[in-house]
Amino acid sequence: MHTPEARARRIGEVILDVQNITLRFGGVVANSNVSFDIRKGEIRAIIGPNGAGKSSMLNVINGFYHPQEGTITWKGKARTKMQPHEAAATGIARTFQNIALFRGMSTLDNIMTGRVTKMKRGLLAHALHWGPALKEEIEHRSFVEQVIDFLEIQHIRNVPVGRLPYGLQKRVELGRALAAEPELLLLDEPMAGMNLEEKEDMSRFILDVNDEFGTTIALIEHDMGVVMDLSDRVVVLDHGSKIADGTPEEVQSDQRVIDAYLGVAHDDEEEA
Amino acid sequence: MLYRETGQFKTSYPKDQAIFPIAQDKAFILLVLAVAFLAVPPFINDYYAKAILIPFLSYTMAAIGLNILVGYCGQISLGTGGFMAVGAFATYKLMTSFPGLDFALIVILAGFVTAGVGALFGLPSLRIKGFYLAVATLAAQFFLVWLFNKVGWFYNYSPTGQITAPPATSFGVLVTGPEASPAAGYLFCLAFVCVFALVAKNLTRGNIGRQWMAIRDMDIAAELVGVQPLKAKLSAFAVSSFFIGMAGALYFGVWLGAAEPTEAFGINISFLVLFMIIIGGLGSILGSFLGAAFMVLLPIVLKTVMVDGMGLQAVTAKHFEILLLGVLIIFFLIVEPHGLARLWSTVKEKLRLWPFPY
Amino acid sequence: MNPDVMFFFETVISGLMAGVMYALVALGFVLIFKASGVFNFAQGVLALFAALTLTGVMEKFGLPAWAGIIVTILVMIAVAWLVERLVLRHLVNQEPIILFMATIGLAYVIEGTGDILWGSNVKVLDIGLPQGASDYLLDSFNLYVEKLEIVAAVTAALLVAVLAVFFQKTRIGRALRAVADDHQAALSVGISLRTIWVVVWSVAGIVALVAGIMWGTKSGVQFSLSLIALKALPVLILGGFTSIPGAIVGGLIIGVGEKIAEIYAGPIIGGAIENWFAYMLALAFLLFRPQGLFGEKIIERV
Amino acid sequence: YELTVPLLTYRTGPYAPSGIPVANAFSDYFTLLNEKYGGIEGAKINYVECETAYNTQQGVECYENVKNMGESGALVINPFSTGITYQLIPKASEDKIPILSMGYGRTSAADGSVFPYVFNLPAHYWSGATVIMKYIADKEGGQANMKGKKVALVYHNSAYGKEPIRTLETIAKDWGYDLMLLPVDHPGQEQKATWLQIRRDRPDWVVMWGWGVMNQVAVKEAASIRYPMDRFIGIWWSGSENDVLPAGKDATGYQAATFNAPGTNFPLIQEILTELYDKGKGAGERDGVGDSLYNRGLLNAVATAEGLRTAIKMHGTVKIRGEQARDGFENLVIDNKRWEELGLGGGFAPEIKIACNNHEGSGAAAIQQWNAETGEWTLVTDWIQPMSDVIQPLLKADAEAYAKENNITPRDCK
Amino acid sequence: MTDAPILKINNIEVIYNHVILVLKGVSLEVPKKGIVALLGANGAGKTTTLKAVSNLLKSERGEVTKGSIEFMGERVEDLSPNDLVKRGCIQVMEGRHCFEHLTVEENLLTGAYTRGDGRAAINDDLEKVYTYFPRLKERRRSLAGYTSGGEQQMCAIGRALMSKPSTILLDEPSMGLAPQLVAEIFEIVRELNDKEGVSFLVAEQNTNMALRYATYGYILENGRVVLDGDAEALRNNADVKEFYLGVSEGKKSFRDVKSYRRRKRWLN
Ligand SMILES: Nc1ncnc2c1ncn2[C@@H]1O[C@H](COP(=O)(O)OP(=O)(O)OP(=O)(O)O)[C@@H](O)[C@H]1O
Ligand SMILES: Nc1ncnc2c1ncn2[C@@H]1O[C@H](COP(=O)(O)OP(=O)(O)OP(=O)(O)O)[C@@H](O)[C@H]1O
Ligand SMILES: [Mg+2]
Ligand SMILES: [Mg+2]
Repeated sequence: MHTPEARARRIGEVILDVQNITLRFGGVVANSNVSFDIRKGEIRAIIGPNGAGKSSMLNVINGFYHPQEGTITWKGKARTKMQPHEAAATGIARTFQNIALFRGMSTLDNIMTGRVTKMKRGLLAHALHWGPALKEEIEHRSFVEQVIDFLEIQHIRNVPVGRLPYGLQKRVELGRALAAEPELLLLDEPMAGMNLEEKEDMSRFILDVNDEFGTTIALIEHDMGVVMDLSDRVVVLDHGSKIADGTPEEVQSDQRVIDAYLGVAHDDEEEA
Repeated sequence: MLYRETGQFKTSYPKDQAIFPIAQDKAFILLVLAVAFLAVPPFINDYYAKAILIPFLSYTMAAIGLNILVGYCGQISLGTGGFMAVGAFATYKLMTSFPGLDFALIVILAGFVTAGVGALFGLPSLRIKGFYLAVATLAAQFFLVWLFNKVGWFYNYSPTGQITAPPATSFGVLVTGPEASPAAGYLFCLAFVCVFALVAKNLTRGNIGRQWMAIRDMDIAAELVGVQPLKAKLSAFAVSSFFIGMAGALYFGVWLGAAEPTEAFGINISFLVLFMIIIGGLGSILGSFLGAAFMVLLPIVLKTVMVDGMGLQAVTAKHFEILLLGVLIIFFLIVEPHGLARLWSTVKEKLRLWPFPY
Repeated sequence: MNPDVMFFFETVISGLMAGVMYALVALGFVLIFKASGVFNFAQGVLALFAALTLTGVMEKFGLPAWAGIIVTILVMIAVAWLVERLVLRHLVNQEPIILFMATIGLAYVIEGTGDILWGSNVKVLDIGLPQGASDYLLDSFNLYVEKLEIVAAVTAALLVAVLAVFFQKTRIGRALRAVADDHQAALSVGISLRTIWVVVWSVAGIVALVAGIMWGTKSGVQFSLSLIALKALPVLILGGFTSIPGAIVGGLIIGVGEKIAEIYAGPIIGGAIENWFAYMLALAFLLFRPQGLFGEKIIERV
Repeated sequence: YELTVPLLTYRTGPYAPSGIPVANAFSDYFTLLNEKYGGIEGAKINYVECETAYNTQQGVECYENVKNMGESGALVINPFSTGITYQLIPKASEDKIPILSMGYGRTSAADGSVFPYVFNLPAHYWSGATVIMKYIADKEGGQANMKGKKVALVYHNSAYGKEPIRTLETIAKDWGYDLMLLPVDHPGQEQKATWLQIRRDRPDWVVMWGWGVMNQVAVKEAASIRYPMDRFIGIWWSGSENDVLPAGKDATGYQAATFNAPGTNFPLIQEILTELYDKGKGAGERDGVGDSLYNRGLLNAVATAEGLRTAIKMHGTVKIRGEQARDGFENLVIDNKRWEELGLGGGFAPEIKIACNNHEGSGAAAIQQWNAETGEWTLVTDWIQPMSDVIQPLLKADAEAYAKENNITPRDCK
Repeated sequence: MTDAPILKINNIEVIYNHVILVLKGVSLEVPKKGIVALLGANGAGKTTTLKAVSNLLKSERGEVTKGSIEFMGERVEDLSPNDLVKRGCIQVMEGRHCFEHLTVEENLLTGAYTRGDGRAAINDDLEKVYTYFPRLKERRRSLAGYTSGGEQQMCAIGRALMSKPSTILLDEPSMGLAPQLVAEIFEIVRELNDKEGVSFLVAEQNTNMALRYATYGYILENGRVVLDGDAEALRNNADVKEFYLGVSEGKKSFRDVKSYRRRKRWLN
């Protein structure tokens, strides 16, 4: 089922189109005139050296940063300056580079929060916690339980996430994003701080999400092995501007990319 | 071995989401309630009612309210005194304008009035955070007190601005005014606190509660996940003020019976209630109870021990009381920064593992 | 000169002066916050305690002012040491609100101790600071300015200068700010929280003494002295929790603002609006700059 | 059988400086009665202090705590705080315990028909206000000259501070002076704005209803703006040594109303000095004795004792409870002869005569003036009678309003 | 192991909040001038172990309840963290703890807080760090709070180097760094180790790298050392190959990962 053809068939039209984005912070240029698109159902990797502007790009996409120039077309509509929670409501979910979980809450509650855009009941209904409110709560709870099973984190369901080790926190964060049933899932270094085994698991989760729910995924990752294997297309940033864009193979062999980014590290993968 | 959830399997989500998933807890709470409602009233006298129980209950109500705001939504507020004043004066106006009106209803109405005011003063929280917000809420505190002290309409133009709670009944029983029996006042407050503690519990464990906590733990992430800060924060302010308003109503109507804004609703009340929730446990309804009990009982206990027990002079005792109060606050913070409630659950953890150390 | 203009002028001046007096108290808060991220509510009581101790030792042992001040400074350092030893040390890396709470507890302890040691009746504090209106200005310009407040202004200026230097990019100054940012990381690079805290609290104690002397001379030494903290808070948020100059500027703005409000708006909407007006004013500023005028940026990143 | 007499003190907190001397006087007088005179009519006095720190909530706790103390239970409550008094009025009336709020508390409580259990002898705030105005008019050479004059009221922005406003306004109407209201918020360390306004508008007289640190600051500020001290008059709670000492010599000339003479040259006070302080049994420091607040406390203690004595005489037994004590106070009479016997002759306080419809019993007050050189207060007038014609209607109105709000049917005092 | 170890952890047990038992008797040694790798899955207890050494546990309400920790032959459980730094043992904390409101450069300078040797020496090292991480030099003036994840990571590491330590506890140094930087980091480790004889205890997920540069390795599984040995030995251990290096049956694609759980041999 992972055969390129099969995937090619599944990958649809452009769902997100980013044109000439320039983002400045005072003197610092985080992104300069970056353009690329993301197709429905594909796994799109964004790579680049540290400080290249990858996370900033994600922040632009989900409305946390507002670029000085450039346009974003999301699901065919040119998007005006919008608040993050609005972006979330239109089906964009993400995980963060520096884990941004709600440390005081249990795993379950964290993931339940992911469904906030889907829950409608008002104050009074909740005050009684009975009838419609309870019903709603239960529906969403059962969906969340599926996510929990899927990510195999049942055992920490009720543990406050603050106490979890780094890797598990990452997983919970993914769960929170999945709970929102997003159309576009932004992952900022989901595998950082994981050992091989866990990276394999994580890869599996990402692929399954992509296959089973057809979720489009934008992935930032520094582990070339992962990027090369998972992604359909890769865009490479350096010092804020795009230096390459294409299939993993193309990018991998691009000299500028090798100089700017892969450097020595790439050989490891070879010899490993 | 007594305290174990083993063997208590949850067969459905509703069951798992019950307030007290563990049977022993449920039993324990039911016992407490039974005692509070049935065993206490016959023995209650003016002193217990007016000096311990009713203060405890009305402060608990306020503490729950503040806990929703500070403990669950992470917005520190020092305006509690002012909001209680709103509740109290709303009560007074309602009582005097519509005699006959059932006091229970009045309390709830007062709550709603305060909720409105609270939401209004909550607006800055959208921009201002942390201690900046905390200090800013003092604006509400001082302004409200000034207002009630200044505008005659609020105190029916009595020459001094003092307000006195006229006798009022609830379900035919006299609950305010000097003739009200201590038991009546006590039961009235108790009923209110229990019912609304439950409401608070429901709110905090549902969708809205999660939004609040998300804002508290990391507001940016919360917004990126889809929480609307405006809705979440203002609702927190409104709900919290609703509780605090009702607390003000009980505080003025049932407990003090008369009040002067500058005296009874000063900033020291704001701090007192804040202590309660911090000592009791931020983000814990149980904590609100424990904290209130702690802060109400401690001074009395200290006083009784020192004055009656050790025969100290009233004044020396007072000095030491202040000192010891501070010492104990610090002590408890050091032992368990997350408050008595957490202490309690740690003890339960240990019980669960008992007889093994870990 | 037109009397109205003259009077307005006078209002502004006395506003400025009052502001300086507030700033003296606010400085203490800023110091501790800037250097350890603790919102030290005990600052007001600390000022009271310092003033009490000063009067106390001067009465009891008949010390001259300068000697009394030195003794008091030593006492304040001792207090700082105790605070670190008994409180802060055990609360490393806790949320700010917990530390805030602890300082309130501390306020009780210090108040209680002060009462027990020195009793709670009014004490006149006179270390020879000039008092009353400056006759010169009053006679020659018909301008009313308190001598004491002129002294206060000068002292404040000196204090700020000294502290600013102290906090400049010196090794210790940087360490202080680091601690305020992240206790644990500070520990991990080998900054000794204990020394830092003792230092900072001592300095804050000395600042408190200055404030205590000024206010004590102005209105006698008694419990109410500790309540001036409430006057300092709006100054604090307006200037920014972390900025020493901010305390001064904030003080001046608040002082002038509340005086003008009280004198020109007060009579219309009914007096005694100073208190809440100060807070409203600060609030208004915050709506535009949530970190106060000079406060450190509130970093929002994901 | 012991007579339990509680006192709600505030020896701590922001107002402690005023609370301490009063409390000392109480305990001194009762110690003296017990040790030298075997108590009142042979019954020893069980004097109980309960610390409120001037705080309402604690006041309630104290009240509930003391009200059933000892065999007799509390015979009379001295709340010593306007706020707490308001608190206790309904409750105490219900528990049938008389409240003695001397020169503070709820003014309209003077109407015994609505407030049978509350006594505010010998003078309440409204009397105080009228007395001060009469004195001012007198200085101006008759109230005719008051027309167009400007009087400023600097008041503690609280129930207590607001008490005189209505009275002063009413008098202003028919005398034609204009009244300038200057509230000062608790605690009142910063009064620049207030005094700048006074400096600008130069009122002919400044009347002060101050409390605690506010008094001292006000006097100082007045001195600094060179406001003539002899045109600055405070109510009796703004007239203690504490209030003027910090201002040093500039305070000379400041005046305050009072219903008790200051100083120690009264037999009773001498007795206290010799019997207690010489024997080291005094409650406070020796030089505190004779201060104006000490003497007020003393007057309060004496009145308390006399009330109980009357009650005991009336009912022919020492085994009285609050209810009987109340009768005692309602029929309390202390004429000059009795003052003599009590060792307080020579104008220590005005004559007092309580009646069912008049729980104030006198209303007269004198003006005292401060002299910084000698460090003493001296009475500069004798007892000035209040303007009942002004007060009575206001008083009735307020009392009736209260009765109506709390559906009380006034008893008729024939 | 040539001479006496510089760091010796002896069978320690760590408990958080009085109830959560995390380390169940961990023992390990870091020889002088040694580079020791500490491997293990998430939650195995690597960070906890390091914090136990650097005494940062207390500030997380964790405590060492059993066993002993010796640094240069001296018991250090009761020292304060800064005493340890003074003695030359510094930790780079997991998850980039930079001082947000300080500029990158100020961050680096705080690292030199405990140093007595004058400005000149410090500035030299500053330059050295900048040569290691040119990116930091570019961003030296901006607040650390506003720098990218990787930049913060560099900042944290650089900060530790500034204290001229004799022993460095590295917690996941490679996290969030671009490939060539990961290599760079380990090159630095090796260089410091050779040139200045600095010893390292490295908790690392990138087993590949870690074992390539380390002399000795420990593998931690939920609170216990389950396997240890020379880097060589470990690299050739079948399990390590399979679970940590992923080279058992040649390089396989992440796409082809099987979904069923495999059991580790040392667990039975
Ligand atoms: N809010 C901000 N203010 C100022 N500068 C910023 C801000 N956000 C990002 N930057 C700067 O923009 C540049 C890009 O940052 P970004 O986080 O996108 O890098 P990145 O590609 O994610 O790097 P890494 O792989 O290390 O995460 C960095 O140099 C960073 O310092
Ligand atoms: N502050 C804490 N309170 C309670 N438990 C904690 C705390 N910190 C860590 N733990 C628990 O200790 C265990 C070990 O955590 P630790 O961070 O040491 O693992 P790790 O090996 O560093 O994992 P990772 O590789 O993800 O960093 C985890 O199960 C975690 O749940
Ligand atoms: Mg990034
Ligand atoms: Mg770790």
